[in-house]
Amino acid sequence: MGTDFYMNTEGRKGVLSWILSTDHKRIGLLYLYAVLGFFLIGVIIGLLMRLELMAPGRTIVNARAYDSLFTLHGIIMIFFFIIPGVPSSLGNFFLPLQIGARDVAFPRLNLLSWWLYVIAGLTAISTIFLPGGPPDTGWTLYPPYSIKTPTNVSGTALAAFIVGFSSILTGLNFITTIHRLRAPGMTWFRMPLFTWTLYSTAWVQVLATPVLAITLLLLILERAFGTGFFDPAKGGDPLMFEHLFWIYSHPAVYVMILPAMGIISEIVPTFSRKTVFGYKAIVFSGLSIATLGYVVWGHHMFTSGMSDVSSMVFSFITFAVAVPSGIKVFNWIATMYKGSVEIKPPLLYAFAFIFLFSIGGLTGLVNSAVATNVHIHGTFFIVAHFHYTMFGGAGFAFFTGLHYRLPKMTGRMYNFRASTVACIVLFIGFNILYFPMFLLGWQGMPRRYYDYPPEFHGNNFISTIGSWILAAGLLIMFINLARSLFKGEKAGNNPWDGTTLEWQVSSPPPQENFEKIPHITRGPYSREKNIL
Amino acid sequence: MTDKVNEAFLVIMVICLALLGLVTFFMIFLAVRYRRGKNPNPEDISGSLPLEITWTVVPAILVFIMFWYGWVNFKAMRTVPEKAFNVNVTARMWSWSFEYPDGFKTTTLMVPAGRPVNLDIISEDVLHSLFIPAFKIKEDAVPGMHTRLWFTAPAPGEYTIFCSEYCGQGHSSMISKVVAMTEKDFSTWYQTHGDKEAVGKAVPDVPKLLDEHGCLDCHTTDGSELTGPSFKGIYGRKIVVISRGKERALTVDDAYLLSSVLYPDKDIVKGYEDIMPSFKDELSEKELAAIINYLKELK
Amino acid sequence: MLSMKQKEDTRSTGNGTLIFTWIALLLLTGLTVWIAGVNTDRHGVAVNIIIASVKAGLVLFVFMRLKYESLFFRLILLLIVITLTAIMALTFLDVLYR
Amino acid sequence: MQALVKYTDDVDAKMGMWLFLFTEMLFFGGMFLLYAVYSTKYSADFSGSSSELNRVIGTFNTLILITSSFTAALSLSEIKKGALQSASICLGITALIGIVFLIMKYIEWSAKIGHGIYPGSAYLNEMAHGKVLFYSLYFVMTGIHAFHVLIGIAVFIVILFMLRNGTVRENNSIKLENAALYWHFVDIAWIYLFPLLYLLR
Repeated sequence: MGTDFYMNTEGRKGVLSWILSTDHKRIGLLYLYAVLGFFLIGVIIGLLMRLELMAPGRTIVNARAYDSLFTLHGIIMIFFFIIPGVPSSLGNFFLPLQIGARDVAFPRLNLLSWWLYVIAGLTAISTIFLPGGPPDTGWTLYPPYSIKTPTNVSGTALAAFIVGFSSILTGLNFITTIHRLRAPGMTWFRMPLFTWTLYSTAWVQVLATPVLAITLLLLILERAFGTGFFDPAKGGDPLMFEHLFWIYSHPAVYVMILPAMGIISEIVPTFSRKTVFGYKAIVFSGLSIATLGYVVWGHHMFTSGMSDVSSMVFSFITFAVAVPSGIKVFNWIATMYKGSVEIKPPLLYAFAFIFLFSIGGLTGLVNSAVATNVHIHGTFFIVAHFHYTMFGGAGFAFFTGLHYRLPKMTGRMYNFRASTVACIVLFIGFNILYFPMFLLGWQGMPRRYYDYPPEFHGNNFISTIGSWILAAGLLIMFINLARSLFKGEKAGNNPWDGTTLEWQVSSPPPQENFEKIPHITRGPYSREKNIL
Repeated sequence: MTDKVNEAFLVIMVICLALLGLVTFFMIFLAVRYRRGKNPNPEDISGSLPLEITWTVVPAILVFIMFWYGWVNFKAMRTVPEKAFNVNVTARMWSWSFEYPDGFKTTTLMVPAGRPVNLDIISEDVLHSLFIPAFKIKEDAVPGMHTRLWFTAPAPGEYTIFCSEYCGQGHSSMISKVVAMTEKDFSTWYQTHGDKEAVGKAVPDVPKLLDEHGCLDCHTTDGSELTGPSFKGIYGRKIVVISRGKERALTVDDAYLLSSVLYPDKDIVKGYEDIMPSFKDELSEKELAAIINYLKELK
Repeated sequence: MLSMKQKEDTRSTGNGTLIFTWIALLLLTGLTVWIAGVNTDRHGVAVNIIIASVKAGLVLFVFMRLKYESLFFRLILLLIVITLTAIMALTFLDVLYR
Repeated sequence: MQALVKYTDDVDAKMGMWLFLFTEMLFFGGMFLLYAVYSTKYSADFSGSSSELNRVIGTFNTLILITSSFTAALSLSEIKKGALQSASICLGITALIGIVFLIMKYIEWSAKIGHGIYPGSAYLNEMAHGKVLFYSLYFVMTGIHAFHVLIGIAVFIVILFMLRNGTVRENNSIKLENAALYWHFVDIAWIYLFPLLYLLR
């Protein structure tokens, strides 16, 4: 195995030394492998969907199967890839290292949350094989359709419920860790920005996920007993489900994007060899995104029949969230000013992130304006927009983080040329895949369409070609990273000349992280003499 | 409608493209200008308050402008002009039904061009959304709740209607159209359709009935498969059904056909799903008899 | 932070305070039932919600020892209350004006 | 490995517990939101149905649950003084009251179900929409609350064993303290459920 690099076995052997380990580094790696596994499944489903949409009419599957494909793609990518992606894998591994702690506050809870995640994932996958078949509701599970359909909606809701539990446990673990286990001298404003974003993210996880839990539970009860909460035939209001669902699911978007922003906030200063521009501005913008992000959910409902007053208020707050997001982008770019910029793979991926995320964010403004939303809501414009933010944003940031931190996690370095090629192929494929969707949406092609009129053929065809290029890029990138586990050169303790604590220990980090708990005397990106 | 959406879109797009250009330009420019080869010794700059304030306040003003355009134009789109022509819309899996003030129903939306049309929308089963891309408007059809939407067709012609809220297997085929006619053509149509309806009542036109009630969205008449079994050769077909969880075999006869239209959840043909709505209150006895006769003949 | 770590929280609430709180809670429950019996309109419900909040406050601060905890816990409690209020208010913005 | 576990202290554990309780508050908050919306929409039906509930049992359950909260707090106060015996007794009483609470709940539910009133029943579905929703909310909210009570009782029984074998003692009472915190939260949830469900008229 290419995973022997990490020594702490706690007296167990083989697989058990992993799946029963309470060490945050092992759990972080476990999460990493599991998350990548689900990502792979999601990508394959996505490719199948694109293949189906390559031409009008039936291409490879029937309508029923296609409906399940996009549902599973959404459920897996959102609940099992992006939401746990950065915080649970990279976050688990690096949070204690960055604040100078030996582990998270509740190591056993940490292991439990990984187990819950795996159980939830298996539950979600099992719906495919159980009688009733995979769900066909879309990941939003809107009633009354989700009440009426005979497919395994309850199983899917249960899976999301369990993974929500896992998310809550991770969140409260991180909050407690950051509050209680910082090394002496590690004041709040000496905390690395990645840790800061994990902190904001953890709060969103703790505050929003319970609402999803109760919503899904009520949906399951609705299907099992006919409680009628969301069934108009019994007086229930389907719009209440939409409210409850988005009260969680919009903040969830920030669970995905905030840690991504944290990764970028560390990489730009490291590769510019200077401190970050506007540290406090970045910190407070992250906190205000987390706060405001909690009260904008209604922008998913502008055409749902919600009151016009709500539309106005939600539209306004949504526009307000754009400001702190902009602040972050401006600060990253300003960080390079008078720096000494060296474009190594992590920075290249970060540049791709900034460009793609800017497109995603800016087209978000088109969605937030009520008048334009009325046209593009529920069309491929939305599909393009959230793939630019979720995949071009959170996904690319995850790749960025992997390229930045994998040498620390494994002690081995990947091939630079291959990762540069992968980045360029990914970037090109991504834009060919998703940009035509903006055009399709503006032309009026609704999303979740199995079949479409001929006028949409051209752009759909181009988009499918793009999906293959993107897949090729992913293949090059992952082969290169996997190869480094076995054949990579020794990376050294600080290959990027990083300044935060994790770069001061060996690669891979020792069992107890720090022989002696460090005493912090400087800011996270200060280039003064190191502490250890 | 289109101009309202376009106006807001234009304002937002110009601002967005300017910002994207700015960000991309500076990203590339700074990375090249301060590359390590050229600038080996970085200067440690940790921030600038005036800059932070600038790029907080300026975007804040910009987003407020964008919000304002979005909201004002939306408001205009929500204010129905007086003397609008009212049509009641009913959505169901997976067809649209349009009811005019005199009670007449069609499956395509007939409107006079140039006159505002106000739609009162409701759904019978699950969420749908009435979307007319040409006019850049949409509104969900919600069961148990009336929603509204209005538009003015600019010129005579046909405009597609999509369903843009996912509603099951027939979602992408839930397509209809707006047929806009000149005032004169429209009033001729509107005055004469009543007679046709009277004629239709005497001898039900079954293909039209099947189309209007959405039967053909799931059942074909040519033997090909959709969501439900095909009508072709259905009479006398030997089938296996699931009734209250138990399988049983039967031959399709008059009684079975009648029962599956009125109580579709009683016997589900094996391999199909229990999703057909009941048509108990929708079809008259005469119409039912005509439909069953029609199916008998459909070999 | 590590330097502030403490092993055990030894501050103990006196049994007298606990008994007093308990009796207060019982009396408030009686009051709630009485109000519901006398006052049958919506105001009665509103008053009862307020009384319930007083009871919840007693449980939080005395039984759950929030009065001994650091400011942080109280701030989070406030945060939760604000969050719930915001959710309710924004949802009612739709429900009431639909 | 033991070294790493000991790395954290009681204050950490308590903070984790409080954070968990805050998520519980939001979990119940979702149901209260539904309650608020539907009781506004169908206020007449809600107060009508509320008067059909057994107010005597409701009041009795409220009083004993408050009492159990008191004995839980007393148990913690006793253990901090080192009075392990009386702490155990108080804890036992708390768990017992929890069981009585559940028995009363069972009686109450059976009566309703005996009358054909439960979510999805044909009899209930014939009634006005507001009544259907009220009873659904009643069963779901009290059901989820009762589930929490059940968990609390189980936790207390485990703690009682820990008191026996000395795992929980005067200078290591955090497990008892966290269990008591959880129980108090369950009590608070009921304090709100009681007037909302039983006392609308």
